Amino acid sequence: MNAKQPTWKQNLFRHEAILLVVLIAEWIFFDAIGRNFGTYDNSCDILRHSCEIGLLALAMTPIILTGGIDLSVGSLLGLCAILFGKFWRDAHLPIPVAALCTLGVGALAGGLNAALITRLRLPPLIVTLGTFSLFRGLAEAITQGVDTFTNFPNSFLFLGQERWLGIPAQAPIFIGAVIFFWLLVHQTTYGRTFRALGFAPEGVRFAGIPVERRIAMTYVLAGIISAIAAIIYTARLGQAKADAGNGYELYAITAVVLGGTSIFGGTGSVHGTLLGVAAIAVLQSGIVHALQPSEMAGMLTGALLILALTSSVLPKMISGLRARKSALKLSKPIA
Amino acid sequence: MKRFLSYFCSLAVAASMIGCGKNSEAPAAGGNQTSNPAGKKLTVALLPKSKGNAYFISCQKGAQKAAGELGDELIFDGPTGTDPAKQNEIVENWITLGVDVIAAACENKEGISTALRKAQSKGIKVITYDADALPDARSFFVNQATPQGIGYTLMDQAAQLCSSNAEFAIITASLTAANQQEWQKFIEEDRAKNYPNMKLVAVKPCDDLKDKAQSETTALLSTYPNLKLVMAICSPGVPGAAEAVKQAGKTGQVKVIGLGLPNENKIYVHGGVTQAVVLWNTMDLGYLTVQAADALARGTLKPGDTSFKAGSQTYEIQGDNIMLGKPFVFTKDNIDQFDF
Amino acid sequence: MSGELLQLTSVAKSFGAVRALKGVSFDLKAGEVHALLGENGAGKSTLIKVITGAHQPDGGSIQIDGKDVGRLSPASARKLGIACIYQQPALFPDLSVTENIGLRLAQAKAFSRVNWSSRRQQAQQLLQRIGAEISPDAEVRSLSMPEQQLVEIACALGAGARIVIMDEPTASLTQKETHLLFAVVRELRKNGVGIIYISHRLEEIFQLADRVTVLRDGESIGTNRVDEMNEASLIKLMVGRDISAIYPPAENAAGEVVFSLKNFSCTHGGVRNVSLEIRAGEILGLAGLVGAGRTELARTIFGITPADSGEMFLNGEQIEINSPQDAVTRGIAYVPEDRRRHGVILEMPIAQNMTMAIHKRFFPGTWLRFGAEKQLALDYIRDLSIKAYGPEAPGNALSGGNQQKVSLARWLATKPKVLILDEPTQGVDVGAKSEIHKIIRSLAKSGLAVLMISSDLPEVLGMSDRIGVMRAGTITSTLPGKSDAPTVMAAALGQKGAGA
Amino acid sequence: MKKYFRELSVAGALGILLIVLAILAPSFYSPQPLLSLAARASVSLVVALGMALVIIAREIDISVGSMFAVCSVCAGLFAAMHWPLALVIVASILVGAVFGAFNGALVAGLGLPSIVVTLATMVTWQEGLRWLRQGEFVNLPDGMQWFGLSQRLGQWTLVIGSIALLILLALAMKHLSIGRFIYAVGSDAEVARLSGIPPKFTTFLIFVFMGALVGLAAIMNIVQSPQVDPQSGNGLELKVIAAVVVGGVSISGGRGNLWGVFAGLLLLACISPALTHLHIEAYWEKAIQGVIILLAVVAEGLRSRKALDHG
Repeated sequence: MNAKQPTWKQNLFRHEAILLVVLIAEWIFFDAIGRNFGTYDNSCDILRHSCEIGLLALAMTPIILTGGIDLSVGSLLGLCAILFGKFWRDAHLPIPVAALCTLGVGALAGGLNAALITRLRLPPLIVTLGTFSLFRGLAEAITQGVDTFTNFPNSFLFLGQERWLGIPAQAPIFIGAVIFFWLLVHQTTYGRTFRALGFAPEGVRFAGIPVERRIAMTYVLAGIISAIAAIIYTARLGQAKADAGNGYELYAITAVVLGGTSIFGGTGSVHGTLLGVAAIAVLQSGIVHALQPSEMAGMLTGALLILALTSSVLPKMISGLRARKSALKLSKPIA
Repeated sequence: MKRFLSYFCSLAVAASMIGCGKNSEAPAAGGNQTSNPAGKKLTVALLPKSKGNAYFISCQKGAQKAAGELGDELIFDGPTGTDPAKQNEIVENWITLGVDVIAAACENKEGISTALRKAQSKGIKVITYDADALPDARSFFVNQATPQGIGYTLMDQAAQLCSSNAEFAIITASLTAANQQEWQKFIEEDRAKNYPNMKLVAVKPCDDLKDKAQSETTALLSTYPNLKLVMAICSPGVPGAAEAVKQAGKTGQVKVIGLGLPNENKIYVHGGVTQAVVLWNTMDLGYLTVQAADALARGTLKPGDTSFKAGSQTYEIQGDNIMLGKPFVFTKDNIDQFDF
Repeated sequence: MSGELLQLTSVAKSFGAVRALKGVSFDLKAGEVHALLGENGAGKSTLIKVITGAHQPDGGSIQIDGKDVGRLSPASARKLGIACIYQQPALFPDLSVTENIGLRLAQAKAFSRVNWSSRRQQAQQLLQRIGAEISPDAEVRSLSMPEQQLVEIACALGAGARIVIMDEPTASLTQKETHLLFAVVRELRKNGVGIIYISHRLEEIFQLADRVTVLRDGESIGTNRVDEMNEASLIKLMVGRDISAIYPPAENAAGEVVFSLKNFSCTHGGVRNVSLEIRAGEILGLAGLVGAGRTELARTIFGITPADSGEMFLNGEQIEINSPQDAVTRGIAYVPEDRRRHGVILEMPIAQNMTMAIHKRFFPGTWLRFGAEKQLALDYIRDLSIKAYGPEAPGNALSGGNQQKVSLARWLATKPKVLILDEPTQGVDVGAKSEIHKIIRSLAKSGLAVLMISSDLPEVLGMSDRIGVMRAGTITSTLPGKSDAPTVMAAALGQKGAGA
Repeated sequence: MKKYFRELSVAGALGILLIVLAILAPSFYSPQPLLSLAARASVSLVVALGMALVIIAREIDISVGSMFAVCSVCAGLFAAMHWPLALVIVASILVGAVFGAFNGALVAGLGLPSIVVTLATMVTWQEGLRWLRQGEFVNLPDGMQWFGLSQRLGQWTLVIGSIALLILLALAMKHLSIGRFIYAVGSDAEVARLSGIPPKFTTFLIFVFMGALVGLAAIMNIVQSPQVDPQSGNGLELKVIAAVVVGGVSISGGRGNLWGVFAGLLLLACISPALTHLHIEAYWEKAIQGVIILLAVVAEGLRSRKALDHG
């Protein structure tokens, strides 16, 4: 029987393989034409620059796997950043405590999304569109736009700017998150439930799995991760301001979808997302090193996204046709 | 099978991100070149606050001119989005790229400074223009006009144009833009000191969009019927505000002044809607910046110098500020002499 | 009225590995009611979809008025005057009745004007004609299932179709509505319309049809004049053997009561004080028409629509179930009716489907154990003789019967005490069907209490130790397993005294 | 009443806001500024109408902002080349339609998810434009502003024009079968197919139309000033999507009507000037907007949930 290979997995495989090739190709290309691109220093910078968006993309992956979406992560990053600043400067909390409080805020904000989506059964797109404005708005209202938090102690800035054991200091956190999400999505029943939800939410309910709780979990997680990203971001810039993380939600979604996660949910993977993040980050850095205007990066990202999508559709079309033909031939053994 | 694949992918990504590539030569490169004697072709990186902004495009024109004369390579690039972290990323990329000098117009004083300090520690010379960073993050600041100079000039202009107890409003780029906040500070200072009876009734952001500036101004005009003057301190804001005043049929009654480019405002200045546009010669700014950057990298410009000769002109240096000169006021009479 | 209105010759259609139609030939004359008969999964629905252009046949030809029509699209089929009343109403939930009817009747011309008043009148008339009291302005999502059925029928009527296909139109209608419908059908016939009538209710076929074609296993077993047939011979044709033969023998191992309900209700679920008992090793068949509240009862027991009054006992101990989670932990399993939406997650490997309901127990600390999972899957594939190329196979690569077995396996894996089966053999081919029956029986033997809902009367009769008959949300009567079809059907239709 | 609950509640909210303004800030009602406000709002109204159709058909288009900028600049350049006004208008609409068709082809043709497709095109057009134009203003010839009419007349033309479009579309949605197709496709594409409605074609058509409307809106915008700001259109997508959703169009397709969208748009368009008139600091604007969006959907959510519980 030539239906031997399950096609959905086939596509997944194909997609990530393609993306990996693209990534390596990018690397080689920019290394060739770009000045000092392939250096260790630059690699570290790429890693450092992709940490925040990388984190958000990781958190976005389970959400999109369940067929949801979260537009509010960027704004939430901004809100958390300035609240972190407030906790530290105005409430005179020590950095670690301030950080913890910030995580709390992130969790609460994520909880708000989750509650509206699961309790009231509202479409995630709309809910998070609303909180997208709300969180950013609160950030601006609290700081009145002007208030900027800065002069953080060096011990804290280290987290965002220095190297630790030869790698950017924030990298361990990012890598930790990667491992966490990879295990969560690919090695635990939660991840499996997320997929199932993306395919058939009703089916999951009928299997006796607490659907609402699982969905809520993904949004709360996203909230917490946004908070972590906010702290790293603050450390990297050495300042917290209401405009932090503007537009990050779109970068994150782009990375996730580029990574082969279906926007309808179900199929997708964390390593795919990782590849997506890397592909974009490398592109952005590479463009600068190739002395090309950074608009190029945006345009190429868009093009890449469309290509990735089409490449994931065409094989399905083909295999669909093939299945139709084969069905006629091989019906004997079945009946 | 699938799991194996995923391990593989994750590894590959990690590898490619950490970069199994060659060892770093970037800082070395930067270091060597700066110590080189004059005559060597330098790479000057010019960082605007944002891409697609006419103001910086005209700076770039001047910069190009200078780079051409000096035979330097000019890189002009900046953030395309609204993400304030982008400037840092570009600077850090330039560091590894191994440029010789970075000339930055800073969106976020503190934010960018961290990146600029890093550049200096890698032996890259740093100067700032248009908007300064923290003093320890750069050698010189090409000062087209101090925030104080700008603030005071705007306020004085305003005061000249209307009675001593007039109401006026401000249109800013965004609530979060650092330099705008600083200018406002000095505007307020000057007002309090010299024109205590004038009243600032509102500050509205226009997100650097002409259309929004227009609708905000429209609202302001009807809210404050005896508003006498609108002061737009971001370049898209001025024509926006002017258009609103014109449409409200209050041309002349409500004065418009602001910081903007001559070309964008000519019609309104001639139409008598906009009375004065305050700005400096942005081309000269770009020119001087690159000249100074080059000289700094070649060691011909040293801390402590009191003057600096760029092309045919000589500029005064106050402390570590290279002065472009007083802010320039464009009016009906002189605006046509400029094209940028 | 001369010659064939519709002529199908050796039409074939396959879905993936499943061969739904293996070269069926069929013809329909103008002004006749041609009944199409066959067990679930015999290929009736597929045949219809081919005629209406919803499916493209893989082989064979379709002729209308002797002219070959080639590839039919839904649009061209409608132009040719083919109308169909599907089993599940194909309506737009967000739109009003008028609109639904209008959209169905109007030609798909993008920029033509919509005349609402006339559409509304038309809708009104059609609804009156079939005697349905439905407001033309009602939003369809607010209608009950039977009401939606009626709207469908109205559509078909209005289309002025020459070929009307009715796929179990009476399945969810009340008697009154059914009689009205029959009147409509007869009227259509009088006007020279050809009607393809599909029903499981043999009595209807004898009341209505002129000819009957029996499908079995995707093949046409033969076409006969109805007056030459009787129920027994028809059934024989349908199943190919005598009923009694195909069902595993039921030996009543009357254990003690495992599961029982007392005045069990769920008002907005449509279940009214149901009381029942199931003993260990017993299969309680649940008969009744679609919409009688059997599935609703099952869902209420399983906690999807929690009960609002009444008591539930498991092994004598009173229990309360507010969510499927509760049910699972209590050891109540529910193999749902809608296999494709609720039973199996089609895109996921069958192994993952089988462990879906035992995550807590099977994966301690939520860590997936792929090896163990694969083993479990292989065991069930062997035990239930599931035809699939391996635990990796996604659900949609399996035939209906095997999907059903996977769904069954998921719930057997939970080691339940009570097993609720909702239409366990709907859309399952005959082979797999009897296998499933054997499995169910052996499960009962092993001491499970089984509650089996089925619209397939022979199945209920053949499998059950006792038969509960539901009507209007409650169990109206409980009959012994050996009852005969008319008795049960009479009870289901609420005809007092009939048969019994 | 029950059927139009959502539309009415939005209209009610708008009414309340207007009354509050009438009491606390009557200056809001001075005719000229109000007309200008209306003229500006009419631009986003045109886009919002298109977006409403897209969302009713269960799709979404977040590339409108970028398309808007591209159309504005193109139109500006054409005008600067002294093309006759009519031609400029047609050209701009065509440009929009072409970009729309590109989205449509990818969504309907290849069956790609519209949100991702338009996300990609949004980024691409935006960056492309900035790259080519470097954010330079385009100066328009004199004949261009207000279509060469007087300002007052011009503004009325815009307002009346957009309202006329609203009425026309509303009628078309009700009385043209294509309008019903859109609802049908959004309600259930498969059933639509079965009843002989071409879902792909309909979807494609909608995206093209969306683009065309964006082109029209771009014209309506640039005639309001003598220069074209290539940044104009930034954030337009979120603005109109918000308006459409607040206006009661269901994001899952099939439900909602254009009058609700009209109310929703007016509501959101009034917030910022209202804040000015009520002397509320500008930095509250975003937060208030967010709250309004959430309130709108929560109201809907609670209602549908009640309906759901009643079986």
